[in-house]
Amino acid sequence: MNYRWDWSILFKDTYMGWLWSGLLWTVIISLASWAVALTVGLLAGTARSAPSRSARLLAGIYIDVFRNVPPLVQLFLWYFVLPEVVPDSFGLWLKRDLPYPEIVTAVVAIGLFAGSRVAEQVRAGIEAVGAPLMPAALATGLRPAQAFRLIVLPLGLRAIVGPLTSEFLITVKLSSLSLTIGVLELTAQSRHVENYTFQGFEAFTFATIGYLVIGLCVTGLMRFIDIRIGGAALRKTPA
Amino acid sequence: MSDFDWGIIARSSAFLAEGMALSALLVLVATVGGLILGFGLALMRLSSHWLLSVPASTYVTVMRTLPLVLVLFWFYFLVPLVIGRPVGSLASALLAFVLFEAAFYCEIVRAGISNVRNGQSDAGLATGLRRAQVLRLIILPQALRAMMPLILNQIVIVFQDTSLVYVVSLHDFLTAASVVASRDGRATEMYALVALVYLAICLGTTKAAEFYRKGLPT
Amino acid sequence: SSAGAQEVDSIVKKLHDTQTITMGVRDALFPYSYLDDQKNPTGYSVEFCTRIIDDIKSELKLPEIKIKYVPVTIQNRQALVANGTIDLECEGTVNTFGRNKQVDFSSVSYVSSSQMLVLKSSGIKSYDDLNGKIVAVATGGSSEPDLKNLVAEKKLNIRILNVDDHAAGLITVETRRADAYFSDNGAFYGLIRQSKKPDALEIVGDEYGYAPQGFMVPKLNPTILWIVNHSMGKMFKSGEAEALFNKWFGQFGAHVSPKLRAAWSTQSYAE
Amino acid sequence: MIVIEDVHKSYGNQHILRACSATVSLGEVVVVCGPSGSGKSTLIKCINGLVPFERGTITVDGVSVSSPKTDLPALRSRIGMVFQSFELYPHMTALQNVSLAQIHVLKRSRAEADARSEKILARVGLGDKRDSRPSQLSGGQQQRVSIARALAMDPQAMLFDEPTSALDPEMINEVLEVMQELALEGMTMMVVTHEMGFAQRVADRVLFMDRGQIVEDTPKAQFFTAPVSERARQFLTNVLTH
Amino acid sequence: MIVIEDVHKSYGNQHILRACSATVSLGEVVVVCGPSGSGKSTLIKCINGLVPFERGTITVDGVSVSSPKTDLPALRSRIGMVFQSFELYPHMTALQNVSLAQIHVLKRSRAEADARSEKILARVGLGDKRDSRPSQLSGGQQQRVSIARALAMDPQAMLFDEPTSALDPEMINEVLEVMQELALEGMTMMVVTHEMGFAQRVADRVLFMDRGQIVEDTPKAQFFTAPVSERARQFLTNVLTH
Ligand SMILES: Nc1ncnc2c1ncn2[C@@H]1O[C@H](COP(=O)(O)OP(=O)(O)OP(=O)(O)O)[C@@H](O)[C@H]1O
Ligand SMILES: Nc1ncnc2c1ncn2[C@@H]1O[C@H](COP(=O)(O)OP(=O)(O)OP(=O)(O)O)[C@@H](O)[C@H]1O
Ligand SMILES: [Mg+2]
Ligand SMILES: [Mg+2]
Repeated sequence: MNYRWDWSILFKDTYMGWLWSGLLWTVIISLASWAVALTVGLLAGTARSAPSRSARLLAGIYIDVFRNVPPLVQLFLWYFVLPEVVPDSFGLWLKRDLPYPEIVTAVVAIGLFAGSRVAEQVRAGIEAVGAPLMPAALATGLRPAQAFRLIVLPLGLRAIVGPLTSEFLITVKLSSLSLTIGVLELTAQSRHVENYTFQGFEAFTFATIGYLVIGLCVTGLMRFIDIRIGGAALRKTPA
Repeated sequence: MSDFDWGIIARSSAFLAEGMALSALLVLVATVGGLILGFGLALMRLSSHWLLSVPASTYVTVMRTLPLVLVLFWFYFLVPLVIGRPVGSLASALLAFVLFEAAFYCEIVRAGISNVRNGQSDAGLATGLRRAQVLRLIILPQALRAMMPLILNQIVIVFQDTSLVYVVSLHDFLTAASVVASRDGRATEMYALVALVYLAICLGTTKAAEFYRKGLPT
Repeated sequence: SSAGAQEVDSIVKKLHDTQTITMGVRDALFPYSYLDDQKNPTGYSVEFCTRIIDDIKSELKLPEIKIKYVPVTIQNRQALVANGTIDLECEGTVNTFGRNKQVDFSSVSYVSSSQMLVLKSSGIKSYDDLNGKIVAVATGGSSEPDLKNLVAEKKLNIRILNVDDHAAGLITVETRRADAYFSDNGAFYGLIRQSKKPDALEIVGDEYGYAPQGFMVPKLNPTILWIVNHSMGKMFKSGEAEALFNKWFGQFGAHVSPKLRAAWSTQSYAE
Repeated sequence: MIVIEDVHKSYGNQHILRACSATVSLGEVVVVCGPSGSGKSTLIKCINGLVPFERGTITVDGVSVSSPKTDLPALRSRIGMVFQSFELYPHMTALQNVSLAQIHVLKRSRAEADARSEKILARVGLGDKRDSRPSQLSGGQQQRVSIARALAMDPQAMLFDEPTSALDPEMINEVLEVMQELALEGMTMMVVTHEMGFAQRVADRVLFMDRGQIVEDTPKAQFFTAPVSERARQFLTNVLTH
Repeated sequence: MIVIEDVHKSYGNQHILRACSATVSLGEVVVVCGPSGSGKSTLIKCINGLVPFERGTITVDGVSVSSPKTDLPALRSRIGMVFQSFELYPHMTALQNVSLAQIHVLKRSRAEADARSEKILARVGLGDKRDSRPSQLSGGQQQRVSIARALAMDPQAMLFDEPTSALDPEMINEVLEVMQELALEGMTMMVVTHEMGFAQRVADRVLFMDRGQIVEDTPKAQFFTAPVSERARQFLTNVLTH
């Protein structure tokens, strides 16, 4: 292998600046998409077990559609197609006047995709762990809405902190898709540096470590939450 | 937006079909290769010897934390350097897919195997079967059934992931459509088509997985 | 392979052994290096290199050299040159300090400068018209630092939109997501040809920046590098280079720019 | 107190309950037994409306369970129910389990509810476990918390669905003792169980179910000495001999 | 036949078995009982090496279980084992369940194995169920298939780990009857169970375990009338009274 190592490029102001700003954008996009995903996923997942037929149907359609179209295609739809099919003035607003149009588009697209997956987890948690206690809760005289709010939902959510960790990690990884619409996040910046310096090893190593550290932080944070609310115990001992 | 021109789909269908063929090839190779490698990794992870289990679990953790796009870049850049030959984007993408998906299939196989009750292996051993026999005759057939829906779901994810080979200039289905979209300025029609095709295939597979899961004895 | 790449003049040795040279080409970098309708590599850089290879043949006194074309992309081109897979990479890669650490560059084949691609209807004629506008620029290209310098120099107030490649740059301008695509002008010719409404587009602004391009050769091949530069020098002097230029860029009304002419003059030989 | 009249229930085209009729009067203890799958759980869940049924009526204290005008939650709060697998809320302490419905259904203040819960936990012998989670309790203890949860609502009747069959043999007694005390204090009870010892000690009447029908509704003494149906006789032999 | 001497076993720093010693002679039926978690299952699994132990020795027919030179699979094939939760292979029919180890361990031909399996299935009263899957069988039937699976290997001894405690009360008898027959035919048996009726009928001796120790190893008659330890007395009261 004929390759000249030069780790110093990672410490040159320009390239270091690029890589760190990429890391920062990755974190920002990940957190923002995760916030969207959690909100939407919680609503849709809950709606899946709602008494209203139309709410269940609507949530079901959302989950089926958003889970089954590749996130990259969704990103393209939001970015390239949406502005062209809405009225011209609104399309131009989307393309030009929306603050940070690429970032917002990426957050919406990734958030809604991840949200559909979170919704599935929420539904599964409610069905597997929360719902079996419904009869017991009803039998004490709680109204269905109360039983859901006080028992079924809290239990269902506690049980899925573990699976949600995976979804959080997936969301972080999805943030790299935004490079295809020109967001200079971590992967894009590492490629950027490679392009300028031909020092691909060093640049990709930086990105790899960046993702690993983010991943470890996410896993650690979620595990901390899981322990605090006793989620693991819920999954092991059948309630 | 100008008027829709759905004829564009018919005119570019041969080109799109080539893209779909590449996507299918990627899915096939990634799934078969990923399953084989993943199976080995899973056995390593389940081993009680740390020399086997620690490397396997490290590998899985790293692969699961990295975005596929980055892994694709890594291999695209690394493979020619290491083997000193141009391998083309396809070979490096195939390699990246197999190695990447192996981490996920490893977790599926592991879940499938640990899902089989401990008592089953006790029961097999107690009748005098050897460990390998227990694995082959009792654990695996049951694990495979439990794994089927998970494997189907993973195939959906792999299929969705194939759209990423765009970044190493391979023409998968989505990229083929992108090319037509920008060549003829027909982004709306092409991306709508792509979304529908993916939706139909993935939703069909997802529903099949759900159906299969419901039919499983618990 | 790996070990072979470490020795000096490995390409010469290989040429003597196999009479084959590998040329790195691009599939769609019109008009530098692309595949024609019959899928044969052609273009300004490819023809340039073909003549260089003729000179290699006579310098090394080989009866014949077969050319093996290897398609490369932006991402793998340097790895393939660095590890010796490709002996001569023929498209026009901008020669930078950093890149010189990994590979060697030939004399200047082309000097690109940055300009703007805009819709005629936008009314943009010069950089001063850019204030308050959105300007697209390709990530990783040589225009990106140019744009930063330009903004600092002219104290422009613009929003920069990063795009992944030239095609995306064209789309952003056509869909009015950006008002101008700031890029190396060599790429504009291909883009305009590709556009559905070429008449609506226009190249404006003064040529900005200096991005000398050359052909890449693996390190530790002084003999080949010397022959390549020698051959190019002869072509610069004889006018052959200019004829090639006119053949490929003349159709767009382009002429050898003063910067390119200066580079060529410096790198050619006296009688 | 509880009047069941001609109740029919199907799942799909499977007829699970057929023409079931029975009454439980105030202060009576009725034991329900029968082979697995005969519909015992289904019947008992019909009584507080957890399982809707197609035909017939069930009234509790004169209030019809199936009438759309009935306030089901209110009715349920007056009937305690204990399940085979305890069904405690695993994310709450024993005390919180017992207090929850008092606070949200009876609108007691937290302090009031907790005071009452402590009293009832002490009564079932778990005064020292108020802050334990269900996962830290043995099966017998969990089931006693679950009885306390029902009792805390001051129910007028209690339904039990195989309260001891998920328990280790040694723990069965501690639960049966609590139930026996309740019975002796005059609580109206309907108990699905295979503990024939318990039935012999405290039941007033025994209902025997087979394939969705109540085939036997006899006073205790007669059930154990001279059951009417062949199926009940066979069942008794099987359950009593081992 | 089975000699257990000073066996110790820990999981982590939890001492699960402490200094356990006992023998089961040829043709003897030994019942093991004791509170939940006292180590009964662990002890019985040590005997055929399913659970490795740290100290002490266990020999079966003179062969040490823990010696690294022992061919464990061969030894296990000579000891039948029946589990609380049946552990039938759900992807095979009853016949295939019974034939599998005969084919792969005893190297019988499929035809030979199947013939033998049919005979044994008939013997446990399931001649007509050879092609049923476990999921199509009741609990009692599944447990009888599982006994047949062990018997098909012509074992010299049989180990049972609570074979009836996962069964509906009505089905307990059909399993106990099969076991009783085995005992009467002179099979060497070690049975963990809480079915004291069964113990009274067929046991020669009773082992009582508490917190990892064998606190009582007495002939049946004495165990039921005058157990040595206080804990065993309390256990008996609890298990026998309800
Ligand atoms: N939700 C349901 N959907 C379909 N069938 C059901 C449902 N619940 C119960 N059944 C069926 O109804 C029948 C009676 O069930 P039930 O639980 O009332 O019996 P049981 O007498 O309580 O039996 P066990 O002693 O096993 O608890 C069974 O055949 C069961 O399979
Ligand atoms: N694999 C294991 N890892 C850690 N601890 C274990 C394991 N298996 C059993 N134990 C512990 O060993 C102790 C004895 O378990 P064992 O199953 O032998 O008891 P038992 O007498 O059979 O109880 P039961 O009547 O509930 O079946 C228990 O405290 C149990 O928690
Ligand atoms: Mg029941
Ligand atoms: Mg046990």
